[in-house]
Amino acid sequence: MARFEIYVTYRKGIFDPPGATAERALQNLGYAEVEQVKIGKYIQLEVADGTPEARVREMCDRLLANPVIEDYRIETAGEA
Amino acid sequence: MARFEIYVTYRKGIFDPPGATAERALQNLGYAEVEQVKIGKYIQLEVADGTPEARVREMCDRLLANPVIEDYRIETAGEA
Amino acid sequence: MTLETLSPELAPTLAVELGLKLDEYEKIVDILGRVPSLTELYMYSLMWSEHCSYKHSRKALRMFPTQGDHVLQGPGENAGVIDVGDGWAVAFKMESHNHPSAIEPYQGAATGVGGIIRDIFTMGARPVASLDSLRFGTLDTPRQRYLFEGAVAGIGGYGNCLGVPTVGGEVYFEEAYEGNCLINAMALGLMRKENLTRAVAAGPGNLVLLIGSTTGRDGIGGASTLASQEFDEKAEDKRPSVQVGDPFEEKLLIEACLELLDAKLLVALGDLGAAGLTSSASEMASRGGVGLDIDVTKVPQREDAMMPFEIMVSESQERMLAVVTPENLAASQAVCKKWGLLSTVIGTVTDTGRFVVREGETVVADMPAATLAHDAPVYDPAMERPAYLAEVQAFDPMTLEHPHTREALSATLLELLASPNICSRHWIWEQYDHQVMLNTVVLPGGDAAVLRIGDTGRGEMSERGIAVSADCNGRYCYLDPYTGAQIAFVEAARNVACTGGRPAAITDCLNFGNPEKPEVFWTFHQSVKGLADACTAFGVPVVSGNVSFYNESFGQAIYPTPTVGLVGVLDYVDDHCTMEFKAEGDAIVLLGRTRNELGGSEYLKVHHGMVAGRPPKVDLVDERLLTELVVTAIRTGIVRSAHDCAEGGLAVALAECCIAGGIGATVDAEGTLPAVAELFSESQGRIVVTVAPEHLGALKQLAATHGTPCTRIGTVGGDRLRIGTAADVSLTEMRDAYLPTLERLVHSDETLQSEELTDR
Amino acid sequence: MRFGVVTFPGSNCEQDVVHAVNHLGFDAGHIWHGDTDLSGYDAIVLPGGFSYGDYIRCGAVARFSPVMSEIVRYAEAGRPVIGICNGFQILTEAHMLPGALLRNRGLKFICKTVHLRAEESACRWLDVPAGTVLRVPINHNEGNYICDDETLARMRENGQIVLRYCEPDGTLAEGGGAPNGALDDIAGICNERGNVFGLMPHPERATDPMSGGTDGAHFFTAIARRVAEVAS
Ligand SMILES: Nc1ncnc2c1ncn2[C@@H]1O[C@H](COP(=O)(O)OP(=O)(O)O)[C@@H](O)[C@H]1O
Ligand SMILES: [Mg+2]
Repeated sequence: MARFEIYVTYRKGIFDPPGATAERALQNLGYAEVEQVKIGKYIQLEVADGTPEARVREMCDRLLANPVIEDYRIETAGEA
Repeated sequence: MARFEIYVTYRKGIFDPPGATAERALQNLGYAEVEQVKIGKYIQLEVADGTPEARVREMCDRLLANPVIEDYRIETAGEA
Repeated sequence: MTLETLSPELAPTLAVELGLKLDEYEKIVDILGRVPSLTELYMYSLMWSEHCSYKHSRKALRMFPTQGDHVLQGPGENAGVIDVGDGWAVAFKMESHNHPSAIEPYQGAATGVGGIIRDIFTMGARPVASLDSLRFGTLDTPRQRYLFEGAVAGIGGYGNCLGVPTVGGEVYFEEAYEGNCLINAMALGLMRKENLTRAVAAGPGNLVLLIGSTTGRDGIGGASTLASQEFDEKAEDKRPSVQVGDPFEEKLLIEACLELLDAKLLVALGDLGAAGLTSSASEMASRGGVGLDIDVTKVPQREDAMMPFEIMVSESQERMLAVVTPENLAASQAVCKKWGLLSTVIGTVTDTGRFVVREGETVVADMPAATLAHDAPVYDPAMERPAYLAEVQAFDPMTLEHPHTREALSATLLELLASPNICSRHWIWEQYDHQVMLNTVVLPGGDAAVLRIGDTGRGEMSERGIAVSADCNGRYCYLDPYTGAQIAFVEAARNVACTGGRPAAITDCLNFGNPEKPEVFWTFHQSVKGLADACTAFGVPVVSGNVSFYNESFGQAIYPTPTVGLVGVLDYVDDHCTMEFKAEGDAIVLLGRTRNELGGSEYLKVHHGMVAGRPPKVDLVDERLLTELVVTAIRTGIVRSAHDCAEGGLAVALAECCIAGGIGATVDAEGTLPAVAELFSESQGRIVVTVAPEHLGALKQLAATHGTPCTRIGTVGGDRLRIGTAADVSLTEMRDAYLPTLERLVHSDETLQSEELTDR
Repeated sequence: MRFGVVTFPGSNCEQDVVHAVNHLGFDAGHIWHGDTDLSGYDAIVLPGGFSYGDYIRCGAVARFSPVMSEIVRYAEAGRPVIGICNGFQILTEAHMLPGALLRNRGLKFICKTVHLRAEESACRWLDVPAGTVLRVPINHNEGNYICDDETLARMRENGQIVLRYCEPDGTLAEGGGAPNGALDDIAGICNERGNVFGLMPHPERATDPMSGGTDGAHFFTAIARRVAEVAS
């Protein structure tokens, strides 16, 4: 079994409502040091051994991320 | 400015409906090699220089993660 | 192969750890004729917990009237069912999810909705509405705001996804709920009478089919253990038992189960709630007088190495249990597959009357099925009138200094309109889909929600409607549990009557502290008696309900809170009435009489910071006549608006009618009582109605035949509310006080839920 | 005139649309997401709800349903396709309409009746004069419309912006009046050709005076009228 980790973030310029709200909330809670919060998705994918990254990329392009608003990055987390 | 990255995942034993749905959807799309999908949060935090990790941990406990059902891991992403 | 039992030395200790008392353990040994196995002990401990067995409340509940011509199913099934005419029946029930919500408000409230909805479609009814009854501490701490915001988000998050409208509810903020919030969820379902289904297993040789989600360790000993123990700092340790709801799976379950029932493919259907498979299976078996043989290895599991007892008591959500004949298995599984649901045969119905659990070949439990559901001990807890009552009841509000100038009284009125217990709740219901299914005729914000009866999807609409309201003022119950419980009932009845609904039946959710404390049990007993007497006087039966004990934190019980969910019927839904003032020149009439009753009032709390005195008196005969009068007046079309007087008294009721209608009113204060009592007394048995001037005579005549006092007190018009010389406020002032309170309080900081940050 | 209303797993407004359309005197039928036969339908409606629980992203899974490829073909033939709420989200995920719908700015689900202004647009399924104000309920958690500047400019030029959230008198609120934070107060858009129309508000909830008013009727009657025109 192989593992991939996928990080999905909003594209630059796209307003991130949960991130913006969390940012304000933290500041209101007294964390004045907070400058920016962005909230994306952290996807852990377990696939059959030998699955090439290109295949995972395809899953991202088709389903796991929306290219209109999101970027993503794939990392190999090795065999499990 | 310092950057932290936070990975929030469901605690072991907690059911992850979005992950389960993504898993089935990918399999239905023909990705038979998919064995498991888990979907968590990927939080990018920008804070003032010198903010200690303990402080970030506190933010996670209070707001960014829900300790009742979620675990999290913090990584220092260095100065930006 | 013989069953592996526990060691006789160890078993009693484990039993106690699982919450059983030693004599209860002895009783199990008696029933089995031997020491139980681990699995058996777990199963008994959950089924005999307070939550599942009602062992402390069962006797008292016998006081409730449960019969009536229109009752199709009384207490004892997953939900009560009444006949509402033209072949339609309504199933409804209310249930608590207090303890899980205190640990995790979003998921606790969400899974509370999920559970009550399953109770409804189990009966063969399509869920058509839900309501929520909520209690928190005052909103001045982040913790309370977090709980409140989280519970509302969770209720919406679950119900909205299902496409079941949340049409009403209630919420109070009181110090007494600070350490133990209350989340009660009520659901209603609609069906054709002939589709009523019961969870009764039958037919040896038939198959037991588990439908829906996989089984995990989540919620092992969840609801049932949580709800049967006091709630204190140890709560933190119980965290992992919280479950995450999956409303999407539940939506699929609703559709699949209704399709299965419609096609008459099932022998029986039950939901898995507290105590999971154990409870669902043993109740089905004991109702049918049959046995069951279940193999836990067949249960689809989402975690490794689960023990048989874990599988049997897991409270994983969104699962249903069905009994099917072998001939109908394939067709049933095809329906499940169509909806994307797992369905697995996990056992068979037997004629032995025994509940046998195996792990493959190994028998891990073997007991008389009916003993789990029915042989739990029944207690007669000691009772004692609480000492505090004499003191609080002796207080006379008239010994206080009251505002008496027009300025001061007007300011007090605005202060009351802005009180969190009175102000507009739109911040809540705007987070709930309250319109889906297109049957919500009176939206949240009125006295009761009104729904059309019919199946919009199939175009089978009737002319009928139902009205529903959930009510309970815990403060009154604290000051006098007997009277307080009756007020919960009569207020719900008035609310329903104000929309044109004739009270038909109730469900209840009785929230109390530790019943093993004589003072707490006394308040419970008094409340049940009060409620039972009210139901009897109205000829309105109790068809379902729920008891939630151990609502305490640090030894302090909540206010006794017997919430009433009342359903009324409108023969012609077109005739429904709403509360807002409609037209300039209409006569404003007060039905009923104001007395000097400021005990337990919102005025006393808001203005003087006190919860004391005696609650308002209740005259059940007058109340019943009043509701009959209003229903008749609405049906004959002479009444243009109706709104009952509740918290805040006449002045607040009038203000609410003005705000809702966007129009003012000029009213004469009657003048015999002190001004503060005229305005803010919370006397029961009062409804404010408006009529066109030409109908005033007809209304007076009708009132006379009911023996109800009927006084014209003013006229609709203008953009101010003037009440004699006592108060004078503008519409804008009233709106500014009434509308923004909740949002302002919640957003005084960001009380975000981690769930809300999730964009999965 | 026969509307075809698609049911995805998790849809929850399909019955409502059928009921509303019937109430207005038109015929309607249900289309299962696994079906591929659209013959006999004069217009396709993707209804509201939470297809696949709205997990991953709203509409992300539903757009792969077998029925969707047929709907793409149906739309390419210039025939009417309307996405309401979740249906709108599915249409953007399927790239049949530009942009995307994000979480509401306040992170709260919103259910209430709002005012909408009909814009001068290429949309063929709304035949009220531009500037008309309609009262229609909204009911969503992800109605915060977004697209890049270039797309917005192009949509303006092509008349693809159909409905905008407005004040009761039809004016736009200063600094944005969309309850969900939508870009440019956008509540509904269409494709360049004007035959694929997505909107967040629920017109089916406003077709009966007893439950929600009648302003939503325009949407369905306009389609019926245009379809009849084409047929004759
Ligand atoms: N938690 C809630 N959820 C949904 N609706 C609510 C809730 N609380 C109150 N409401 C609605 O607000 C209106 C006023 O509630 P309430 O003040 O309890 O009325 P009343 O005093 O007439 O019982 C009712 O329509 C009620 O259904
Ligand atoms: Mg009322």
